[in-house]
Amino acid sequence: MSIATMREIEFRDAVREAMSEEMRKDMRVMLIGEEVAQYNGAYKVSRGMLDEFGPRRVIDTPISESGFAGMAIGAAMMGLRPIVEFMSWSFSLVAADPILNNAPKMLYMSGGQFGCPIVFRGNDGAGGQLGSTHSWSIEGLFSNVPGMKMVIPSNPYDAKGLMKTAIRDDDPVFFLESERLLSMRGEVPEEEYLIPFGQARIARPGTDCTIVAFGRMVNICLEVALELEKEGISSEILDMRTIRPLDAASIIRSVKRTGACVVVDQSWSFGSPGSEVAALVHRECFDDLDNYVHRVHSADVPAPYAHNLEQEYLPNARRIAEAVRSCLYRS
Amino acid sequence: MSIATMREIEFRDAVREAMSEEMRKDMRVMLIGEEVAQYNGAYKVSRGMLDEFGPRRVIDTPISESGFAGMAIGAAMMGLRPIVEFMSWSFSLVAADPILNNAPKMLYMSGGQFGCPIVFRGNDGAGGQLGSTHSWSIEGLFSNVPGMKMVIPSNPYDAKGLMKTAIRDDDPVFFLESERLLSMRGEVPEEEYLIPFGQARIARPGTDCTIVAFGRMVNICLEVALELEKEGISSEILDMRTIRPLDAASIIRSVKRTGACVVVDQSWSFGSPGSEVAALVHRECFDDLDNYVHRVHSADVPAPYAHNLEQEYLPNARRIAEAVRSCLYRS
Amino acid sequence: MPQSASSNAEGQLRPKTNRPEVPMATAKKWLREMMLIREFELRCMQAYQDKKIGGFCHVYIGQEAVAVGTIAAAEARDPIVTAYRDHGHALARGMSPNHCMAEMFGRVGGCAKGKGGSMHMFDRDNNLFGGHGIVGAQIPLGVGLAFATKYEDEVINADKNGGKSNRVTLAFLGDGALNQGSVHEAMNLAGLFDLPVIIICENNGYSMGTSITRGTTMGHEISAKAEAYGMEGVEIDGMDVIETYGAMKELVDKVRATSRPIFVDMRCYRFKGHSMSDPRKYRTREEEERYEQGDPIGVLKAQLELRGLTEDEHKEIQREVRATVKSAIEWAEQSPFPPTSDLYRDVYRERWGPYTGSSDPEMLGGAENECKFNAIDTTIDRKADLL
Amino acid sequence: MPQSASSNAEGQLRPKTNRPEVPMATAKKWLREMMLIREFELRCMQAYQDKKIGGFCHVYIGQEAVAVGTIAAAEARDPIVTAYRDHGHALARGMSPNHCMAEMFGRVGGCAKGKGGSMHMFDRDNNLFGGHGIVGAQIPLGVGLAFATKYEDEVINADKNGGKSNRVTLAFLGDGALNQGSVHEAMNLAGLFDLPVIIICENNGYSMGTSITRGTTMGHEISAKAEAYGMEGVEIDGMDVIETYGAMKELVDKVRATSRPIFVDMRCYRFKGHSMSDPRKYRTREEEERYEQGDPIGVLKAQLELRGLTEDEHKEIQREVRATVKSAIEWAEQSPFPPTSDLYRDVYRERWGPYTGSSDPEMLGGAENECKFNAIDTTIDRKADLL
Ligand SMILES: Cc1ncc(C[n+]2csc(CCOP(=O)(O)OP(=O)(O)O)c2C)c(N)n1
Ligand SMILES: Cc1ncc(C[n+]2csc(CCOP(=O)(O)OP(=O)(O)O)c2C)c(N)n1
Ligand SMILES: [Mg+2]
Ligand SMILES: [Mg+2]
Repeated sequence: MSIATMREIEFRDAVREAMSEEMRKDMRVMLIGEEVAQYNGAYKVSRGMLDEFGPRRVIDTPISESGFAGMAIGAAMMGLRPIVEFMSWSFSLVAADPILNNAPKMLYMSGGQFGCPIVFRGNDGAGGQLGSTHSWSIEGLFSNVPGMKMVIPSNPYDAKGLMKTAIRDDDPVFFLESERLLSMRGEVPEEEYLIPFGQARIARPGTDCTIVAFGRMVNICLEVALELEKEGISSEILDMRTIRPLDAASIIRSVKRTGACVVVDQSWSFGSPGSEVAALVHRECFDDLDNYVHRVHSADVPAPYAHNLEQEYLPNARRIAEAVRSCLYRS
Repeated sequence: MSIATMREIEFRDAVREAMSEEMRKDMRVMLIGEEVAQYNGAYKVSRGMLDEFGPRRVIDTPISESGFAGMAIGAAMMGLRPIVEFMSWSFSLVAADPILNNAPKMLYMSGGQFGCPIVFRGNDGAGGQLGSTHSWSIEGLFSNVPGMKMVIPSNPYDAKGLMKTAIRDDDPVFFLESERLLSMRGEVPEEEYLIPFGQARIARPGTDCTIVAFGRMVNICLEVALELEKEGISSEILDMRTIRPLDAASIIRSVKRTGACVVVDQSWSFGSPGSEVAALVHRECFDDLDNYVHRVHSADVPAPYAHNLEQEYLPNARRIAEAVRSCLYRS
Repeated sequence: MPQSASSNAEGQLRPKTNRPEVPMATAKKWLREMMLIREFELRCMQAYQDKKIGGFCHVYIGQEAVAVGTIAAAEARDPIVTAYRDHGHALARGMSPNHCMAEMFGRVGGCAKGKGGSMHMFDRDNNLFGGHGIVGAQIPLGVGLAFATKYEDEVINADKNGGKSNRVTLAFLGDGALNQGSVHEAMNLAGLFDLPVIIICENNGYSMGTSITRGTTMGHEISAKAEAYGMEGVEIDGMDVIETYGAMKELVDKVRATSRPIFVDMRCYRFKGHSMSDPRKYRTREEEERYEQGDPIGVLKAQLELRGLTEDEHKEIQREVRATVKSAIEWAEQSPFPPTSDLYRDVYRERWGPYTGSSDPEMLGGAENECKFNAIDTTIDRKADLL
Repeated sequence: MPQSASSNAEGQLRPKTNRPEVPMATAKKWLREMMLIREFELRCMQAYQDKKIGGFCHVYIGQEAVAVGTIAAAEARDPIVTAYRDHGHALARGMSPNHCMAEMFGRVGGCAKGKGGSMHMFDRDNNLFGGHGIVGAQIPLGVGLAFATKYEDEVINADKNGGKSNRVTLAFLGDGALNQGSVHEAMNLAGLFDLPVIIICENNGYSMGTSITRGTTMGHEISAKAEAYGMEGVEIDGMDVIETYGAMKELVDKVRATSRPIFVDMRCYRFKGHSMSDPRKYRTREEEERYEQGDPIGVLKAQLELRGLTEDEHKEIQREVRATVKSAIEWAEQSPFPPTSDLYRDVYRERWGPYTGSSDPEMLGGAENECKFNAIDTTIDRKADLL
């Protein structure tokens, strides 16, 4: 990538560019969801797309997540490549059956006859004081299910490259756009690029402790690493990019070097991507670890509304730093 | 419990006795679900209850899981104590929103004003060649969510005692009746008893390896332990009984003694109760373990229909035995 | 205004009920309530801009007659449940503006201790079973409230002679919520089980930026959907509180007597955006002005002026509600933030706390409701009175 | 029989369409298909008792005229999707009995390699998009198939003059499935988007042990539910294949021309239990006998006898279908069990295999469809022909 053609755009713009580029290239791709067309998207991710692609390819739906997700799955079986926007992943629970019971199993149940090339995308996670029902970190719940892929970008560059890969992927992809990240600005080249699934990115190299993080948490970890550096702690941050497939090899390689591992996962702890990473690291780095894998999650309670409680609820800089120090016996 | 009043009954009878006893005692308790009344239950768990309690307390519903689960939650807010039967937990995905977004959060969102004393129960897991959509081990998915409790009995005695506790509990309880277990016979006393949540049972004492298991898997582990004994391996089997709350103390106590741990969990591996237990044990027994925690799960694929594939899909005796041997460096 | 109210969905309102005679004092009380809600919402908008309120905030301006008229037609013991646009219902139901505002400010003095927020107004004492955030989800809950009141009458208190409470539940939803399947499942259940519930569709013509005709088939006659469940469907002008009250009173009485569910297509209009970030580009300024001419507060004021309400009296009400809301804001601001320990409270009723991955399932001290194991629990009332 | 077919829900069938003139050869073909399905299902029941078939098994006996008549009215390129009671649709759509039976036997020769089972009959070549196990879930899918065919015509092939395929989707469901919310959401979507789909409710009067009047409001006139979405609702006698075909042919032609969805209340009866374990205590033997007198196979046979079908011809058909099914069973039994490695296949289309907790995301060798990264993928057809 030549620096010359870099420019700064927002996360939401990056997602939109990916969708638009792929829609220009492939007539089978279309976007469907609540308020994606005339309203330009509740979070303005699809701004302008109706104008460019018209109402047959950028389609407003009623508030019927189960109905339109199922409809898009049927269309994908037929050969279309729909992008389905959930205004928020929190609203996808009413569509849990089609997205978990149909999409990821269609290929298998049909003995390989019907695939399901579809992208489900939307806002994910807490942080905007949206209260208990609107603050799901859906990766905690849905990553258990095989047959789908799960993407959780941490910055505009990755969002674009991963979204393009998601659209071209022949399997169902759950694309999680972290709450509070849509307005993040970052460099994105003009040239086309794709980012493969299952390959973590070293967001920051380091030697003392490996921090495994997903989505927005990566950015908070980067801030914490700066602070910790002042204390003489050198953290290596892995931005996992995809939860399924999980790039176990990169995690293991790093932990074998550092001998310490902290996982930062915004979902609830019990049976989460974070517990999976911890179990994996213990298994693969059993003789390399100087301490058990430390985990930072959202508190195991429904998301509170009050600002101060929500800040404490989420993995925050304080809790992450404490975990790293504790993991290195520095607390 | 005096042996004199023991008798052998089936798992389904045990569940029914618990429900009936509590319904006799407390008029607020009622049973609702598809085919629970006139048909006597798809799996005959509620046989005879319509006759005893009449159609106002044993209530047939249409095939509207989201509707009747939500209705029962509303009734629970009002003070009733409904028992909701899902014919299978596999059908609860269409009701994911009310059971995950309403029931476990009501107390919290309302600042403690409205609780939700409700039991959701039904058939769970694979084993009956029911194919991809009908074979959910729902604990893999739902145990991530705080605010509810999750029960998974392995035998008739526990099923009765735990169900009675579930009905008296003031929080939402997810009660999982393992597929292939309903016809299991076992001793159950005539006298009343309750089994507390969060207290594992040592299903078999042993010294070499701790096997942590849930529900039906406990019984398979017991068979495996007999085999392993012939090889000179003494396994201690913990029947967890409840997944939430998880009795971490019992697991840790046992592993600290044996120095080895295998988790057998019929759900998919990624972000499951099994990964949580593994992460927990590594954390709490970091210096006690001679090997990493070995895990046995269903294969990370949709459930297949073919008998031979399904047998291989599920945690089976062969895979469990291999895991124990490997954990003890005996393979 | 009834004409404009009906035109949003291009359908005609059915012939009106006879307007009830409402005593002047009552009507004035309603005028005050509507003005209180209006003032409250205006101040919320301001507080939201000032970042004192977080999250999503959906104001009720324009729909005041609906909450006030419907709730006046019910009794205090009749349960109510609604969606996220819920401040109006809370205030009309009698929640103190202090607690309501403090909830939005995320303070411990809020009705839900600051844990719920704008979308989740709960008030046990006033039989308000919440504001709910997931579109449509409150309708199965509302049907369940009705189920419980009926169960109480017919099972728990079956042998109490004449002891029936015959409560009627009001369950509110928006027109957009009609497109959620769970609402249909719930209507079928209400119809099958003869549940005493009135499902009130606050048909303001839009779900966010989607006009009802773009999102809902038969949008001009949504009662057809209820009729498909064998329910009576009634259209009511929700821009005229006397009209709303009169029509609703008849329906509440009817449901109390028959225990058959009814669906109301309540024609109204939301004057502001869907939430605080909505630029309302999906509708014309002309359309908004047409409805604003039928402002339910203006309509009632004009009606009462004919009956002798003076401008001074009106000003006095205005002054009083302003003071009330102003002091609610002050009260809310003085209410402390919830203590951090509150994060871990109200997750469970009894002794288990949240999962911490620690070696013990966490035990909470002082749980209200320690579960009794291993003994027959004699504390259970055979005939507990429900809420 | 039309009378008995209608009586299950106590409603009357609307006036009949004109019975079409069906050539004798065609009618005989249908008779054979219906007899084939009947024989197939009887043998399934036996094989199930013999534990050669596992899981749940829902036979189609009594409803043969529905699958045969409706599918005959459509073209081979018209997509079809149905529920778990799907053997009849698969056979009527042209799936070989060998593959259908082998699927139930859990053998690799099954239509889904033994991975799907009785409830999940898929046949790509015959445009059968599955049997689906979750009640109602196939209706949004079916609406999506219709969406895709329309999209193909109007977007992908928009500039192909006269290149419209105008395919019509048939989406089947049971009467009990009408109570699933997703079905209602899908009907609303079909209505809003003018999708070319016929939603065929095989109204056999029962969902498991629940008669339609116990589970469904307006059970005597379920078309009212479709009409609430602005859809035309039509009742058809599903016990008389000529009748079914005639009425359906009109509807298919209409939908092909108008692209407006239609709902069919297809009156029929299932002669056996819901699944193999159902003792049918919820209905009387008398009721069953009344319907058995209108057995769709007997009805057609009688009609054809009037047109000259001889007993010998009938016997010959019977002999042939018996032989066909017998050999299907033999074929299925000889088909091998799927190899264990198949467990891990068909999870993903491309290079990632299932998660094994190993140090590498597992790579499958020889994946058909290796994804191309870091380069503009020029293999994508701008105008791919859909299935
Ligand atoms: C299941 C679900 N989907 C989407 C949303 C986002 N959302 C919140 S309100 C709303 C519009 C609702 O419109 P309507 O029911 O007419 O109520 P109104 O806002 O007009 O009062 C939407 C789409 C949600 N909260 N829940
Ligand atoms: C969501 C869901 N709930 C429950 C079931 C269990 N179940 C399978 S078939 C059936 C009855 C369906 O009746 P109907 O739709 O009339 O179809 P029929 O069996 O008569 O063909 C039930 C309850 C299921 N498969 N899916
Ligand atoms: Mg609205
Ligand atoms: Mg049926």
